[in-house]
Amino acid sequence: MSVAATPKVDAIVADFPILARPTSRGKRLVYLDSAATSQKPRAVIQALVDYYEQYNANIHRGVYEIAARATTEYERARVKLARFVGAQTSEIVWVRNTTEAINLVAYSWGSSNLRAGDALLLTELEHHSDLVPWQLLAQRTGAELRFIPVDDRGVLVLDDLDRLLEGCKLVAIAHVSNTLGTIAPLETIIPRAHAAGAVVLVDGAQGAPHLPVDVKALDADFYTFSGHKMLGPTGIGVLYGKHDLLAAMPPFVTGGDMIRRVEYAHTTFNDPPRKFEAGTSNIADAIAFGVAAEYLQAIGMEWVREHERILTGYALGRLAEFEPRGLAIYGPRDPALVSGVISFNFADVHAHDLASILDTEGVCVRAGHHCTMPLMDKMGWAATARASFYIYNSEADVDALCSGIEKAARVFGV
Amino acid sequence: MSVAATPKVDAIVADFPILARPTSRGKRLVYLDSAATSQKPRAVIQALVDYYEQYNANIHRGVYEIAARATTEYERARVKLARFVGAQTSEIVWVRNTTEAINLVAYSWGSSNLRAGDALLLTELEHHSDLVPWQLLAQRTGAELRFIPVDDRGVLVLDDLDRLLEGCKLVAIAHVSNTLGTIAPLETIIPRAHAAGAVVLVDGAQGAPHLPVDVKALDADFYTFSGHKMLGPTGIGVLYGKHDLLAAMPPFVTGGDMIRRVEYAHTTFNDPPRKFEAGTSNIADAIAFGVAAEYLQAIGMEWVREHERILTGYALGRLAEFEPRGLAIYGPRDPALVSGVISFNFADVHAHDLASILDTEGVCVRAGHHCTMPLMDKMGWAATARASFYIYNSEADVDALCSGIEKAARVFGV
Amino acid sequence: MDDFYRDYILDHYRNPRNFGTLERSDAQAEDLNPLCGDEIRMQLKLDDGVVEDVRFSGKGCAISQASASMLTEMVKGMKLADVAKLSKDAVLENVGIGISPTRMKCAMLGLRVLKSAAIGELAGWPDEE
Amino acid sequence: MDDFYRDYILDHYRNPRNFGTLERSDAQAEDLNPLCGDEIRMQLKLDDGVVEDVRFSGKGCAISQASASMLTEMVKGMKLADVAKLSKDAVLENVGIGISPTRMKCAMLGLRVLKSAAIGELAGWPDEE
Ligand SMILES: Cc1ncc(COP(=O)(O)O)c(C=O)c1O
Ligand SMILES: Cc1ncc(COP(=O)(O)O)c(C=O)c1O
Repeated sequence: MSVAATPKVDAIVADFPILARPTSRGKRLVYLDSAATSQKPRAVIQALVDYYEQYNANIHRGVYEIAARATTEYERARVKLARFVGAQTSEIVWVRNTTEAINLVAYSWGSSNLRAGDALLLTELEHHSDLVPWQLLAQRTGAELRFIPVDDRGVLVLDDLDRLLEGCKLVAIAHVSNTLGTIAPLETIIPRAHAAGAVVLVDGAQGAPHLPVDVKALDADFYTFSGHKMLGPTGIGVLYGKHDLLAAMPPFVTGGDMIRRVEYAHTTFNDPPRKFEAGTSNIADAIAFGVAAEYLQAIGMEWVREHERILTGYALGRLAEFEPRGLAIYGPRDPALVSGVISFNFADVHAHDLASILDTEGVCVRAGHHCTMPLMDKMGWAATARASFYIYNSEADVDALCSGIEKAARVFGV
Repeated sequence: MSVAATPKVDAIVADFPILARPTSRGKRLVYLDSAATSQKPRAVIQALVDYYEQYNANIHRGVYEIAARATTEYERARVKLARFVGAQTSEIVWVRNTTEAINLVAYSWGSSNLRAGDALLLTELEHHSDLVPWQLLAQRTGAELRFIPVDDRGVLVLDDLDRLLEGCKLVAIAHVSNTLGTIAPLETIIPRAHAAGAVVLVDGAQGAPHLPVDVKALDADFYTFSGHKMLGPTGIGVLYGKHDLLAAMPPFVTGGDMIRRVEYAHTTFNDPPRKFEAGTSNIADAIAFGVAAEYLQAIGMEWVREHERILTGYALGRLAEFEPRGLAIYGPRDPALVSGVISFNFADVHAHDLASILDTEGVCVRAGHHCTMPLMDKMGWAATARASFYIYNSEADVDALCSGIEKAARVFGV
Repeated sequence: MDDFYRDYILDHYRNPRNFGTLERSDAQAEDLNPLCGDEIRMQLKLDDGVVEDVRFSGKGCAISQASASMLTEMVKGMKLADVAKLSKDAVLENVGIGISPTRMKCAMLGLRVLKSAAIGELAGWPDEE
Repeated sequence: MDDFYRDYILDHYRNPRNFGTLERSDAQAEDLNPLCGDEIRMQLKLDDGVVEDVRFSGKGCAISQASASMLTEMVKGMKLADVAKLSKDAVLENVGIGISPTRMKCAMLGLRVLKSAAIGELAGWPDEE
């Protein structure tokens, strides 16, 4: 029996209230869009309710009982996230999402470390959130943007890496591509980037939810991820940064709660991570994110990876059955190289139309450019349909996807 | 019968689950710290649960049913907030909190409109969140920071306003002081600032929750506020900006979802408000904030203001009874001039000690500098205790505060 | 939604009418749906304020392409002033039933571009930035 | 928490021991609790590695001021090396029971400043920035 079919998945599914609700057409909800955002287990939702019903209060400065509890739970969540990625607690900065984390580094680290003539190295796979902030930083500073190319399967081509790293101050790279699922060879790239004197930001939006991550073992300088993609609520994410880097960086968003002393003309700032957390934090969602991280750790990230590998393998096999009728699978065909993401197109059925038809069967997939327009242009794809898997998906979900594709074939006469 | 004692308050209290929970010492929770963060009615908490249990999905790009519902509810929340302050929908930008909203304006509007030699005008009352971002902007641009002074009751002194406005490009001013409750005479300041050619940002963190606000009638150029201070969840707030100003401003945080077209070397941005909302939004909290705004509108902001005015008057009277024993009340004594905030100190009992003793009686007040260190320094107060009121407070809560002060008097032998 | 994909829709999708480009046009506009990347360009040839010929080009889903195709058939011979006033409902009547709210932007892309071409021509385009 | 405010605590708060400043000191440090604004400065006079005299100054709540005051009594005559190793528990034993977690920072402010003075002196201060 494959991991994907173990009773564990049934038990997991039972933890997710939304998966028990049929769609308006009475279909089972087959949620294959976790790369966009994941569903939430009951424990995470309950953490929000508990906070608001039992101890909602502003943190850090409160003397009274519920403020003390809120502060404790909020800081405890930071400890949980630190453990989740193998960091020190003071290296975990709460942000809204991956996008804000990357912007924080681009503004704060970027503006104080980058000069005209320096280079920034990205990859051709990057999500807009790991591209646009660097474009603007390059414009502001006069730095040059370079890209590690991808081959036609979306695998990074490292042949020219040393040349690309010359004069490079920062490398920003997705741990996992959200469009193709390809896993970046960080263990190769990071040491070589460091040898060339660059710091490395890993966009872990699709890494932390799906792979075991140890930022110290990776030796990433920055690692960014979003709660909502890993069972947590919307509105909360993490910037991990090495302590010395964070300590040397100027603040980004400023205001209440990140200061040491304020005078009318001058301010001294608190130490990291507080230095980067201005104003009232997203207290409830940080606490609930801590519960999500605990939930994942209880399942085991090794299991998560293995489950997705097996399920992706199964899905690649089932989708291949449609290839004679014009289904095209993008990205590597080897489940060892990809996290649980498959992008594809079916004959002349546009991805949006395919997604609409799948929706009538309760199957949720994403269609479009997946916030990687340049990659789509390069590859010559107008849009793709994307199925992405998580801990609550099973082979039955893949089968539902395939029945949906059959229906599209009927409707479109393919 | 006073407004503060009407059955309406009892009905409101019944909507707030946390207010029905006794403290660990078995005391009734007397929550007098709404200026820090407000409590949340059941409807707001339920909105979060509904989202996560019924239609959690990423927005805007989703084709399937739950994504469509999430998008609709999220954008409907924006409409509710626009109505709440009398703005157009496209003028409502979702942010994390007031602090981020002010930073957005300081970075985006500030960096493209301010030059060395220009002036920025604040007041001596400002919260750190409406001071530190401007200090840093002034440093970056070489602009001069000026302050509208306050008298020893914390009332703004406008005698020199025209001189202060000379060469001034932006005025940033708290609608209501979080430390003293004083309401700024915006109807005087804004037209004169406009006449002098300055744009006006109103820090409405304490305005929107407590006073009827119509941004068009005020003619504010920017108005910023936080959901968590007005019955909404943590992690969501609003920047209101006049459409033409927002349209002319460069983006601040950049990445997915705020773009029109991205190429490897260049990006064109979406229109406001989306231009300013990068990455996955705080979808759940935005929707719940919409519910909070509806809840307040159903009660009526005129009623909220009147309720707080009466309650503040009652509290000022009750606190005055302690004056012979050394209680000092700061800020104006006229409830018409203040929103529901009273700062005070009692004899030689330090504010923190007072707050700790009040906590033993279930009474939650804030103690410290309230993120207004410069004001505290100017006034010569090391710290103050602050009681702040909201819709769920009643005269019984004020009485509990006073019993708590009696207890402090006994403990400290005052 | 599956009701939407009728034969005549698929026919317009696969055999779009008035597809291509005019070498010289009197009014034109293009736009893209930033959410999905669908693009449409509309060109109009006018004769005394009346649409004499029309072409569209672009790429996208069946909904956006078929509605654009059907729209071009509808506006031939129409007064430009009437094109500028075309309503959402007019398009919806044309394409038929069953468009879900998420796909409305797809269905309206052609109309938006066409109206923008017509309104621009009527108003005189402002100087390009 | 109300148990905390015993007579001897209030006595230390209102009549702090070793309060004031030394004109010349061998080691000193100051810090503030950024959450509440409480400030404490500690000065030490040393004789052959032993605390001969100590003064503190600052302002703050009964907890921070009384704990600092009691601490100064405790360290007179102590070896500087032992001051540098003083533990949280030593202070807590000294001030008595009942400090809630929210107020722990207040109770520890004096200790933090004192240890920073001692450690700095033992290590030799790095050049000031
Ligand atoms: C007047 C004022 N401005 C700004 C803020 C900052 O609000 P937030 O912490 O929600 O960003 C506050 C809240 O404490 C406030 O009272
Ligand atoms: C690889 C990658 N990077 C960045 C992001 C942005 O994440 P968020 O929208 O949570 O900021 C995403 C999410 O779509 C992603 O998949």
